[in-house]
Order: sequence, then structure tokens, then C-alpha cells
Amino acid sequence: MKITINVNGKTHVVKIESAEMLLDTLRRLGYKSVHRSCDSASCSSCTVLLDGNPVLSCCVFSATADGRFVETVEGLGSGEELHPIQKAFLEEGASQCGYCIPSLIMTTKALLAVEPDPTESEIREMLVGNICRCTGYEAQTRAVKKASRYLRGDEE
Amino acid sequence: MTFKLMIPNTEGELQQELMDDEARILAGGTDLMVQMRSGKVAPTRVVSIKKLERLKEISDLGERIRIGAAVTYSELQRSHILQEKSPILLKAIRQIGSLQIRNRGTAVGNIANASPAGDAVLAMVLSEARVEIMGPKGERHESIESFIIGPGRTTLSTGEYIRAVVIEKTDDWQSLFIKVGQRNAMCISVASIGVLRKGKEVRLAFGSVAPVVVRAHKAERFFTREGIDGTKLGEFVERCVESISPIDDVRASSWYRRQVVRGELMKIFGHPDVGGTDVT
Amino acid sequence: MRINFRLNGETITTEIEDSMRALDLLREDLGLTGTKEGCGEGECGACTIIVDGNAVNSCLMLAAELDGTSVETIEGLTGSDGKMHPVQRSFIDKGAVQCGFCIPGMIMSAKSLLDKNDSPSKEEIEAALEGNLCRCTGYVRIIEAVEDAASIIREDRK
Amino acid sequence: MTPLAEEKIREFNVVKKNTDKVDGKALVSGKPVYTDDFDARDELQVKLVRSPHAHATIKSIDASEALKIPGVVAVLTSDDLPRVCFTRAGQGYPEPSPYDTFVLDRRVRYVGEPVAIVAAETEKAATAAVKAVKVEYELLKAVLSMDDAMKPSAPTIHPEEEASGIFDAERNIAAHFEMEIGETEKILKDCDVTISRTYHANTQLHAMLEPHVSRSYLDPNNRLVIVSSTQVPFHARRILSRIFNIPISSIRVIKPRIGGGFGGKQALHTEQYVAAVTLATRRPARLIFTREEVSMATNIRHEMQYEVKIGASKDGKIRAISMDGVSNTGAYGEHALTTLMVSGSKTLPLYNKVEAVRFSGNVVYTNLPPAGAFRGYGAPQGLFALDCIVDELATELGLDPLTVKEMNSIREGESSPIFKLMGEGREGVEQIVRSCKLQECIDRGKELIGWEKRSKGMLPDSRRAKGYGCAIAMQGSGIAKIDMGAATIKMNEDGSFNLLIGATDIGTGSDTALAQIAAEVLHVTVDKIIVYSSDTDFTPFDTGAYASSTTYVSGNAVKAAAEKVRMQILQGASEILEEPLPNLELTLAEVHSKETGKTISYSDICTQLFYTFNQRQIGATGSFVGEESPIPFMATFAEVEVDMETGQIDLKKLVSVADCGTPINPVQALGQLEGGTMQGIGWALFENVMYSQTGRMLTTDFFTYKVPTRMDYGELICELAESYEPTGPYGAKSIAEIGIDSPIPAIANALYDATGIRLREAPFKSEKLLFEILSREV
Amino acid sequence: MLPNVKEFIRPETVQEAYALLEKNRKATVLLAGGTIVSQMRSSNIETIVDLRKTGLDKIVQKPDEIAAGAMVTAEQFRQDRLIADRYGDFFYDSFGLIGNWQLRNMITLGGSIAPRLGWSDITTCLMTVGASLLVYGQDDYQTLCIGDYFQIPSSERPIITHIILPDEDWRYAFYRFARSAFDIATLNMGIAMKLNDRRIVSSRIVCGSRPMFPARMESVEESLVDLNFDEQTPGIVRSLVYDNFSGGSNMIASSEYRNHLASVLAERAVKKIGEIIL
Repeated sequence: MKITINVNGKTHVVKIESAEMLLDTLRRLGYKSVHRSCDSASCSSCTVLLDGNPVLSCCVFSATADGRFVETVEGLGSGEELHPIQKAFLEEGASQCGYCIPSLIMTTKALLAVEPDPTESEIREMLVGNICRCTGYEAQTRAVKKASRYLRGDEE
Repeated sequence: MTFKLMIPNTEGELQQELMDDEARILAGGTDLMVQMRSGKVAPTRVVSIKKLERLKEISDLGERIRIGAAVTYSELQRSHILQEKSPILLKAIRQIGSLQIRNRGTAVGNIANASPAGDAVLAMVLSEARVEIMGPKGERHESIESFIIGPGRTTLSTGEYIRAVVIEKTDDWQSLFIKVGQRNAMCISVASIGVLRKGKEVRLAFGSVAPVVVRAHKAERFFTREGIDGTKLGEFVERCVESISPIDDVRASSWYRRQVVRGELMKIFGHPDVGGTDVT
Repeated sequence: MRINFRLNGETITTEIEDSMRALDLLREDLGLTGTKEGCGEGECGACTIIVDGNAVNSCLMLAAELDGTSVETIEGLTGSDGKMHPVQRSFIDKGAVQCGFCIPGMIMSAKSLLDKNDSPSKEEIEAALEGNLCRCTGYVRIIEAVEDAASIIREDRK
Repeated sequence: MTPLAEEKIREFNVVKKNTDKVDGKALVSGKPVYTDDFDARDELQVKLVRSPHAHATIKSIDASEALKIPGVVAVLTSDDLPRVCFTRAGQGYPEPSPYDTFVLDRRVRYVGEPVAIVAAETEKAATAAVKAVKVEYELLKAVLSMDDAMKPSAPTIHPEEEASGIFDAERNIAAHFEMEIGETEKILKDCDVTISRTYHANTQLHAMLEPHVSRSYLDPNNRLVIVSSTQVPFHARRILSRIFNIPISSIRVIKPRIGGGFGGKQALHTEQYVAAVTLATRRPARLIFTREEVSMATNIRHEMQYEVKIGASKDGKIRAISMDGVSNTGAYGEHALTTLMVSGSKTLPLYNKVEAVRFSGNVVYTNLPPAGAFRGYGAPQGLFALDCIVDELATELGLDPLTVKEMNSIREGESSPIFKLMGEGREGVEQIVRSCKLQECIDRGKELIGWEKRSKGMLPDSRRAKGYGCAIAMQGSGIAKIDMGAATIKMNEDGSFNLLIGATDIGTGSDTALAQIAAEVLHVTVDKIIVYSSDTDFTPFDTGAYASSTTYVSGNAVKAAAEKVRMQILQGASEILEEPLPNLELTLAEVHSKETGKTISYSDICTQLFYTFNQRQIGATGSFVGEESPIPFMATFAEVEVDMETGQIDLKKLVSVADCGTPINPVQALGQLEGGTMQGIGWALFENVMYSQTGRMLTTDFFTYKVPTRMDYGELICELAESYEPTGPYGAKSIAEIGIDSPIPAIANALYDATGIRLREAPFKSEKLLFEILSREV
Repeated sequence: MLPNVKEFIRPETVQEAYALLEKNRKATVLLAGGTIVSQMRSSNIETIVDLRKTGLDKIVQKPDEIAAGAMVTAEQFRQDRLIADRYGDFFYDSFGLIGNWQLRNMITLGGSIAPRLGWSDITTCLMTVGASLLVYGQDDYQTLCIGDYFQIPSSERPIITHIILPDEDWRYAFYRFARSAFDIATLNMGIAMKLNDRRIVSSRIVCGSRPMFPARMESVEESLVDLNFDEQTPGIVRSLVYDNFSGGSNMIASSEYRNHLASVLAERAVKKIGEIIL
């Protein structure tokens, strides 16, 4: 079957298999930032925003994304310029191996859209699904806070 | 290059497809592909004749030979009729492109393309070729000389296509084909000269020295009438040169081309056994 | 449109665009990058492939024209065991390969010749390869390589 | 003043500063950087047929149905592969691990062991083919616990005659080690207090987020190219050469970015299978493991049990320690001997004032997934036993545990005979502790946790109990006289440098730290250093990313290379400026004459040397092997609350302060500490590997195996206590592993403090704790 | 992975969806949020019927009840105004403990109940508030309680279209115990009480993840009728639950541990209800 999905503002008309997962479709389209890790809805490395909401692309059937809007980290920043969230993650050393980072950045983006100034416990609660095995989360929490300051204009 | 490719199964379908000013026939593709790639032509519709088996025929008509529009140079080279009955065409084909080009290019394509440098055209002009044209109003025939009216221009109108070319058998003529170019293989000539001679009769044609391949009819008549003994040779050559109108281009200047033609003709006809040997 | 043809012994069915050249189909869709694009206008022979036994310039052919044909490219010459075709072997042995860009086309022209004629004269070799330009070698070793390959093929046939 | 001391007081330009990770921008932008992110044409998808049995011989394999599936290209079995015995472990050569593994064998030794390789045009076809391959097994009795392994009735797991290096194959002992200094038993009898306890640390999964993956293809010259998510590209190359009997020169291993390793990618897991397919079909191949395969069929941590005896005088002075252990290496002996030895050699020297010390142990085979390298590498298992028994001893003596630990532990300038006796797989080296800020770590940790003001016991809600615990730890920095690293630096005419390193950044930030070291020596900003790691064709040799070696070993190699390059730059400048060398000094990207004031930029020097003047390339390779393995130290403090009604353990706060010498990049160094600590917390509280009765791992996904999330801990404070290690690059020691060593004992001690219950089996489970509480109440 | 799926159909009505299901139940799966279907490994499934277009994603106030479509997501339900007005923080807090944000954006009410997952916190919570199901099947629409729904043989089971939440003035509390923050419950417990002044008129004690499907502890509920709610009540409930618990062991916990947890969580839930009223 054929579906039409809009990824980061670009419309793709793509042939898919009936039981294909959005994760596979996106990777096939070249959005390699969407990572497969647990493949069982348990680690969130495959998080993308679907119509603005963070979802796990490893358990979204591509067919259900027909006509919808997907955002991945490839859509952030412009050219050489990093998005403030990316910048904060880089500066705070929130990324070690980096495998969980694109999905974490997208979840953070969604979080800061609904809660521009989250508390530490809100950050932990809302990002709980995003498993990181390298950093121990502390640097990531610092990064999310810093990103929120960047986005609110409290810090340059 | 973007176009729709049509592959008709019958000549009827072919005609249908051609009822469009933007359509171009694809035979061997050796010219059309280059022109399209360079953007010189941009047809919206390309019509391949590969499925039209009847256009792939070579037939012996007695005095004449009929060559279908889809017959490649290599097939002509392999054809026994051509080998026996049209040495001049084979000599010309031998000068064309490379093996790969000859495996794809067609003689009729060379006519349709109407290049002033067409080696096969030159041989066909010498062979009094008649072009068999099919079109919406039915079939018509035209001599190759009147069919080609300028560089890349012919009398074909919308919906018409060349079905075949019919040439005289010229095996009883002595033949000569000279190509002056910058290298031996795979080149477009600076000038080319074709000669057929049977006793007092001679046929002469030149390529790359005029907007179209030209026959030197006046000089031919002079030859038959006056011969070329003694002082006549110079006069004959001048009449030949009168028939051409070369231009300056990347390959050679107009002056050089005239000199080449002049020189080559002096060599050919100044020889005791004039035109008798194949110097190519 | 959908076309169907034999490629190096395998049946290929593929969807193509009307305006696609045979060369593009091979290189881009099928990933057979052995066939090279040198000039794009039939002048250099780097894109030579063999279609129904005849060497042709794949840059001057539409992919659609491959429908129903049998095509050979340089990739088909090396066996699945990695064993090279005699022409390939001879090109290396005789030092006929320098930069290598013209070589796939050159080898296909040579193969098409040797398939039809395993004892070509030097002139026949030259004629068969006249459509293949080489900028590095000066042709001498290439001609030698084809002669050498011919003798190996003749030997093998005995 | 010695040159070293001079360096110590110098203000650094680049080192000790938080520069962004050199690969950071690509990582936060989700750029295609990992092995699986690159698409290749015509690539075969590889899947493995795996054994459902823990121990069996293979009677027959019928692939005929599989081969009928459209798209299936090949099914390879042990009959199609060379029968070469090897070890998957990537470590020094000759390897201390036994050669007991075949790419595919006719015997399977754990559930999930590969029995056949399937290659197909699509993943779907490969998956279908895996199901269609029919394997007939003859089942053998399986050994599913360490206890059973050495019993006389136990079947022999490695009877194959090709194997070598196994300590006692018949008794399933892969490796054995023992050493004694002094007369331990005698002194233990003589002590005022002697206690004996048994501690058991269960296995743990690496659970790196990027699954094991590799791709292979033949390059145009028919060389085998492997692109792999590996920590050890050079070992991989060497091992592949052995397995397939192809020269090392015909193999190239490329390591792109790695999505986490922690030791889990320090062995051959996928490379041999894609290589087999590519060699058989001449086609590119790709194998990416599913999460289940990553969990059950790569490596896990060595489960270890220690019986420890400790004796002390009344005043708390520890006089003798004896540790007797057994370690479970699973089906294969990867890192068997070395992890056992590390559990002694990287713990016992902490208590260097003892009169006698004994360490012994057996590493046994079982029909469980093969254990291998994992961050800490035996040290946390050993430390769990050692630190807890010191804690228990203090309780027994009525002393404060931390006081006992402080008074007995090693300090700067001291040594331990163990350094010499226990290396990794062989003798170690004598060394003195040149840098040690253990006391500072303890003092700062006490402050951060509020040790002095701590109050324990039941909280006002009368259902939660609070407690505190501490643990001290040590690790090493590479393996002395074994781990070698090298770096090549070449200069470009814009004043930039290519830094080519064999060391593998697996997310640790080592590429960045190494670039900083090079930049410091060369007096340039970090952006002038273009780092490339690692590719066996282009980068010089390095043993790989393990044993906390990169900053220290590879860092010293980078420093050596950079120093040579610095000399060449000065030489070039001297020629161009026509000034004698002693006049010249480096300033930022320039050479400056102290005499004449003339200055020339790096860019001008290199441009002239390339194009116009005394033309040549500036470039050098440096290498380094540690003569010793400097020790990072750490103190960890835990504050827990236990729900006495459910047994739920709530880690309220954990503090770790570590001495890693100079932190080359403080943010990255801290990141290593925080990350390692979190893995230790996970292992202590959540990460519980379970097996079925037939030996199948049940916890193969993140649904059942709980990696800690950001909601699973309270406050985590990690800090660095800076010291200066004279043998390290700019004073640096390692920091990669130590963080994982201490959370288990610190939490165990805190749980005891809170509840009075001593848990001696990790991970600590609420259920177990609750039933202990209930049984005590009864 | 569902390797043999040939059709993905997106019907626009429940009737159409049911007809598609009836065509070949064995080879058909209904798709709601996708978190369960995507984890299926069945090679029998050939048709996926996606319910996304069937209009079941709304929460509406009806006379005497609230009807929540089966396709309403956990997060949507949790954030919904009608639900907040009716239940205060009960669903906001208890659903907040489920999975994680991403999962809550995906999992649906119907999709959580229909697969009969023992560990579903959603099911326990919904049973606690006395939810029933509006279903569509061969007998057209009918309302069933959650337990009865599963009495229907799976070969005839209708499609859940709505969760019906009664208008009633009860007190609710929910507790779950899990090994880590992002884990399925080792055990969960929902308690609802209807009180007349301090007298317990009626109650629902729902225990889930036992590890079996959530069930009401009716014997406990009966014992509580007409008791006066006071400081002793939590302790009484605790021992009643302890004595009447039925559950099992699995790799997460033993039956004995669950029995214990059930009694402790029940006590805490009753205490919490007590905090509201006392």
C-alpha cells in the first residue's frame, strides 16, 4: 500500500508493507536518527513526534501514520546552527554514545512545548521512558533545564 | 531529458503517435540521445520503432535495394546483397563511428538526421536513393537530394516517417570514398568525397562542405561531355569546387576545406588510372 | 514501465522511467557501477555493454530498449568463485590497466569480439576497439592483452 | 624543579576544560554515524539459527526447506566452515582466555548458541529461513549453576580435543588462580576477631542501546572489509585472520561511532558470521542482533561468589584477608582468568597494611550464556565481598565502618605486594601509588552525604527505615606492559592536524580527550585537531577501548606523537626564521622567537614546508605502553530508605567522589563517573537476570530486564577529587570503570544500617528483603 | 513482527470493522494503539483492521454517565476535563504511573482491556470506578461489565466501542507496586468506597497483576458493608485482603509476596480514602 507522510515538513509518498512499522519506514526514507534498540516499546530510542506528540515508532504501524506529520531530530536546527535543545545537550555532556540522544531531544522538545519551565521531577517523570545506559541521567537533566532557559530566552 | 516513451506494435500505431509536433522517432538513438542529452532537442514524446519487424528488412528489388528504417549499419555490413551490390555504401559505413555506434545506428536515421557530414547519406546520394515516406496522406517517394533541404531539415511533415530508403545497385561502378578527418577512427569529417565511375559516366558527391551533402551535377556533365584529358582537369575540378559552399567551423576553415577538396580531386583524377583504385 | 531482460544470466524484472538510459538503469537502479559514463554521447566507449551479443554504448540506449534482450556487463565476467575471465586476466598480466576507467568498456568490446572470433588479427582487434578511448595506456598493451586473451581462449577450447 | 613538577603547576590551555565532544554535533543532530545507518546495495541480510537447548550435540541440519524460500542465498553450517578453535575475547595476545570456541560447532553449550548462518536478500526471507532450517539435536545433561559445575556427576562441557588453555576441562574449570602473601590461616587464627562470610554477585547485562551489528564486503581488491560496532578493531582483525586463515593484510576493520559498549563489544559477536557469508558468497552482508540476541547470546557479566575471611585486632586494624571465589564463565571461557584475577588485584591492595593475604578461585563452565568483559571486569564482584566484610567486621568490633576503612586503606606513596603478584592473566608489575586522594574523596563524600549528622532508624511514618552506607574502591589505568596504544599526527597547511588513533571512542568521549591532549602539546585550539578513529587500514595499532586504558595509555601515545610533531614544527620554524632552536617557543598556533620577536604562524610554516622551502611533511607516530597501571580511587556514600512493609528500597541519595588525576575534560570525566555509577545502581537494585529451568534466559528484553530509569533514584552527586598522576598525560588517570564498583557494597551497607539485615546476594530484591524483615519479626 | 499480513484495512464504522473481523477471526487482528499488535509474532495474522477512523476517540457526557471511546488514549483520558471534573485527580495521578509519556500517547482504553492483560493498571482503575463496556457484535450494541465481556467465547467476542463510566459519588484510591519506575506492576490495587456519612454503603476492591486479570475481591467487599469508617478500617481491610487474596507466582514475584503486597496496598488505599473523609 502507499501512504503519504510529512516528515519534518517534507511530504513523502511511500510504498509500505501492510504490517510495516513507522521506525522501518523512516529509516528506509533516510531518517537514520530514529534508532532501533529494544524493539519492544521499552527504551524509547525510536521516539518521534507524531502530530506533535511523542510516540514510539517501533510500535506505530506506518499505515496509521498516513496523512500525518512526523518530526525527527533531522528537522531541528538549520544548516550549521544547532537547535537550542541540541546545543544544551552538547554543552552539558548529555550525550555519550549518542544512541538515545535523538529520541531524547525530540521528547524534550515536546515536553518544553507543553511545559516551558519544567521542574526536575517533571523532567524525570516526562522523560522516564527514555532509557540511557551511558550518562546516568544527571547531565541530561542539566541539559533539559538549560535548554528550557535557552528557549525561554533566560540564557543566551 | 524527460519524455514519454511509446513503443508501437504496428505502423498504424506509429502514425498515431507521430501526430504530435513534439514527437521524435527513436531508431538507433545514436544521434537523438546525444541531442536530447545536450538539450538541443527536447521532445515530450519519443517513439521507438524497435517492435516494427517490417522496418528491419533489407530486400532485393532487382535493380534496387530497399533498406528498412530500423536496419543498423552493422546489419548492412553483414548483408550479402549490400556486400555484392553496393560497395560504395559499405565503404561509407566503414567510416562511421565505432563498432558500438554501428551496432545501433541506422542508415535511415542518418537520412532523417540530415547531417551535412552524413557518410551514409553521401553514399546514398551517389546511389540515387529514393526515400520511402509514409504519412497520414499515404505513401510518397522522394529523391534523397530533394528530401534533405538543410542541416537537420527534411521535407518530412507532421505524422510522416521514413519507412525505408531504396538505392540503386552500383556494383558495376568503380567506387571511391575519401574522408578527410583529424584521426582515423570515430570522427566527423572535415570533408568527404565520394566517387562512382563507369566509363565516361561519373558521379561525385561531397560531404561536410555545404549545408547538405551535395552532388556535383554540373561537373559530372562536364566530365561526360568533355573528359578530363590535358587542360580539362583543372576546369573539371573548378566546376566541382563551384558546387560546394563550405563554412568555417570548429573542425576547419572554409578555405582549408576548399583546398582539401581541390587537392583530393587533383590526386584522384590526376592519376593515370583515374578513380580506378580504392585509395581509402 | 516494467521491463524484463536477462542480465549476466539472471532474469531481471524492473520498473523504469521512460526517459532513463540503459546506463542509468545499470548504475543507479541495479547498482552495477562497473559500466562507466565517460562522455555520455557515444564517443568514448566507457559505457560499452553487450546486448544480444553486440557491443553497444549504454549511454545512447534507453533502458526500455533492453526489454526482452540479453545483456552482459563487466560484473558478469567474474565467476561467483572469483575467477576472472581470460580477458580480465590478460589485461592485468599485460599491464593494460592504468587508471582503469575505460577498462570495463574496453573489456566488453574485446569480449564481444572474442565471442565471435577467437583468432582476430591485430587489425580486427583495433577495429573492434576503435570505439573505446583510452587516455592512459597508448593502446599497445591493450591490443597485446586482447591477443593474449584470444590465445588463452583458444587454448581452453582445445 | 623536575620537568614533571614544572608541568604540574602550569596553567593548561585546553586540558581540564570542557570542550564540546568532537563528535557531539553529529550525535545530537542524529546524523548517520552508526554501523547500521549506512545503506549498502546488494547486501545480504544475515540471521543465525540458534539452539533452543542448553547442552546438546547436533545430529543433523537440514537446510533444504530454507533454501527453497525465495531470496534465501545461503545456509552455512559447521561443515562449511574451517574448524578452528579460538576465543572471541578481544584482549592482549597471546590471549589469557582459553581457545574453546568455534564459529559454529557440532555441539551447543547454551540456549541461543548459533548453529547455522542464514543469508538472504531480505530480512524477511532470512527470518523465514531461520524457522525453516531443521536441526536435530541429541540432548545432553546441562550444567545450570556454578555449584553443579564441579560436581563429579557434571557432564564435561568442553570435551573437544582442539581446545587449548583450559585449566581442567574434565572438571569444567576454565581457569584457576591462587596466591598467598604471608601465612594467612595462621594469622587469622591469631586475630582478636575473625569473621567469615559468603557474598554472591549475580550476572548483569550490558544493555547498551545500540545492538551488536556488523557489515562486511570485499573491497575491489578482494580484501575483506568489516564495518563493526566493536571496541577492539585490531583484535577483531587478528582473530578473523586466525579463524578464516586469511592474512591480516587482507582484512580491514572499520569502527564507526559505537552506540555503547561497556565491554559488551570487546569480543567477536557478529563479525565472524558476516565474514563467513561474504567469503562464501562474495557479497556484502549485514548482521544486526535483535535485543533478545544481544541479551542471551553475546556476553554477560561473570557471576561470582566469594567466601571471605577477615581478621583484625580489637582496635580495628585488619591483619589478614582471605578470599576464595568461584566465577561463572558460562559456556565459554572469555576473560575467565583475567576477570577473576581483577576481582582480587583491583580490590585487595586497598587494604595494603595486612600481614597476610590470600586469594584463590576457580572459574567454571556452565551451560549458560558466555560471560565476558563488562565495565569493572571482576572488580565490583570482588569489592562487594571485600568492602562488605570490612563493614561487617567493624560492626562486629563495634567501630564505625568508615573509620575502619580509612585506617586500613592505602595512601599516596605506598605500595602493595599484590601489584607484582597479580596482573591480568599473568604476573603484574611492582608499583607504588604515586597519586592518591582517597582521603580527600572520603572527606568530600562525607560532607556531601552529611555523614556526621546522619540519623538512622525508623522515620516518623513508622514504616520506612533510613540508613547510610559507604564503600571505597580502586581500579587501574590500562594493563601494565600489555595494553599498547599508538597515535599518528600529521600537519596540514592551514595549521590543522589530523590525529589518527587506533583507540575506540565508544561514547566515552575519548576522541575528545585525546584531541585535547594533542591540542595542549601543540598549542592550538581543539578545533584544529581532526580526530579519526578507528580503521585498521589508517590508524595505528591500539589494543582497544577497555581496562580503563584510553586516557592513560592512548593519551600518553597521543602526547608522545604530539611532542615529536612539536619538535618538527620548531625545527621547521628555525630553518625558516633562521633562528637557533633555543630561541623559539610555541604560542597559540605560532612559533615565536624570544630573541628577535619574529613570529611565524603554523599555517605559514606548513605551507612553506609543503610548497616552497625545504619541502617535507610534518608528522609523527607515538606509542605508549604503561610500565604501571595508576590507580584511580573513589569513595561512595549511599542513603537509602526501606519500606518495611513491602521491602521496597528507595535510594534517596548517592554520592561518589573519585580521584582520576587530572580530568582532561571534566564534563566527559564526570559523565563517565555518573554513567558508571548508574550502572552500579542498576545492578544493585533492578537488573536481575533470570533463567528458565532449562537454562533459557528469560530477561532478554527491557520489558523484563529493568535498566534503571531517571525515576529510579533520588539525588546523585558525582564529583572529582583532583590529583596529579606523574606518569599520566598531564596528570590523568582513568575514570571509565571505577564508578560501577562501589554502589553495590555502599547500598548493601546502607540497607544493613537501615534494617539490620545484611543482604549478601546482589542484586538486592524487595521481596527477599521483606521476607528477611518478616522472618526477623517472627 | 507479523510476517504474513496482506491487508491493512481502515473501516469507517464499527459495523464495517466487525464485519471484517467476522470474515476470518483467526487471521484478523483489530488495531487500536499498536503497542500490543506491534509486539505480536503470529504468522496467522493476515489482516489488520485499524479502528482509528471509526470515531471512537471522544469522551462525551451522557445522561447519568460518561462514555469514553475505546480509542481514547491513556494520556488523552488523563488530561480530559470531563474526567477531571468527575474524578478529580484519581485518573490523572494513577494513569500518570502507567508506562511513560510516549506509551500513554499510544495505548488506548479499549486496547488495554481487550487483550486481557493481567498487569493492565488501566483495567484495574476502570474496574475500580465501576466502568462497564459498550460493545458491538452479533447482538448489536450491548452493555457488559468487564468480567462478563471475557465470558463470551473469543470466537464470538464483540468489539469494545466505549467505556461507560457511571455518575456516582464515591471515593477512589489506586496503588501499584513495581520493581522500578518503568515496569509493569508487580501488583496493583484499586479501592472505591461509597459512604453514607461514615458508613460504608458499598465498596469495590480491585486487585490486578496478581499476575492474573484484575478481579474484585467480593468477599472483602461484603464484609465491609455497613461498617463504620474509622481509624481501624485500613487495618481491617488489610487483614481481610490478606486472608482473601488469590494470586500466583511468576518471574516477577511469588504468590506469597503478592499476597503481602495486596494487603499493604489495600491498607494504604483505604488510608488515602480516609484522608479525604476523616
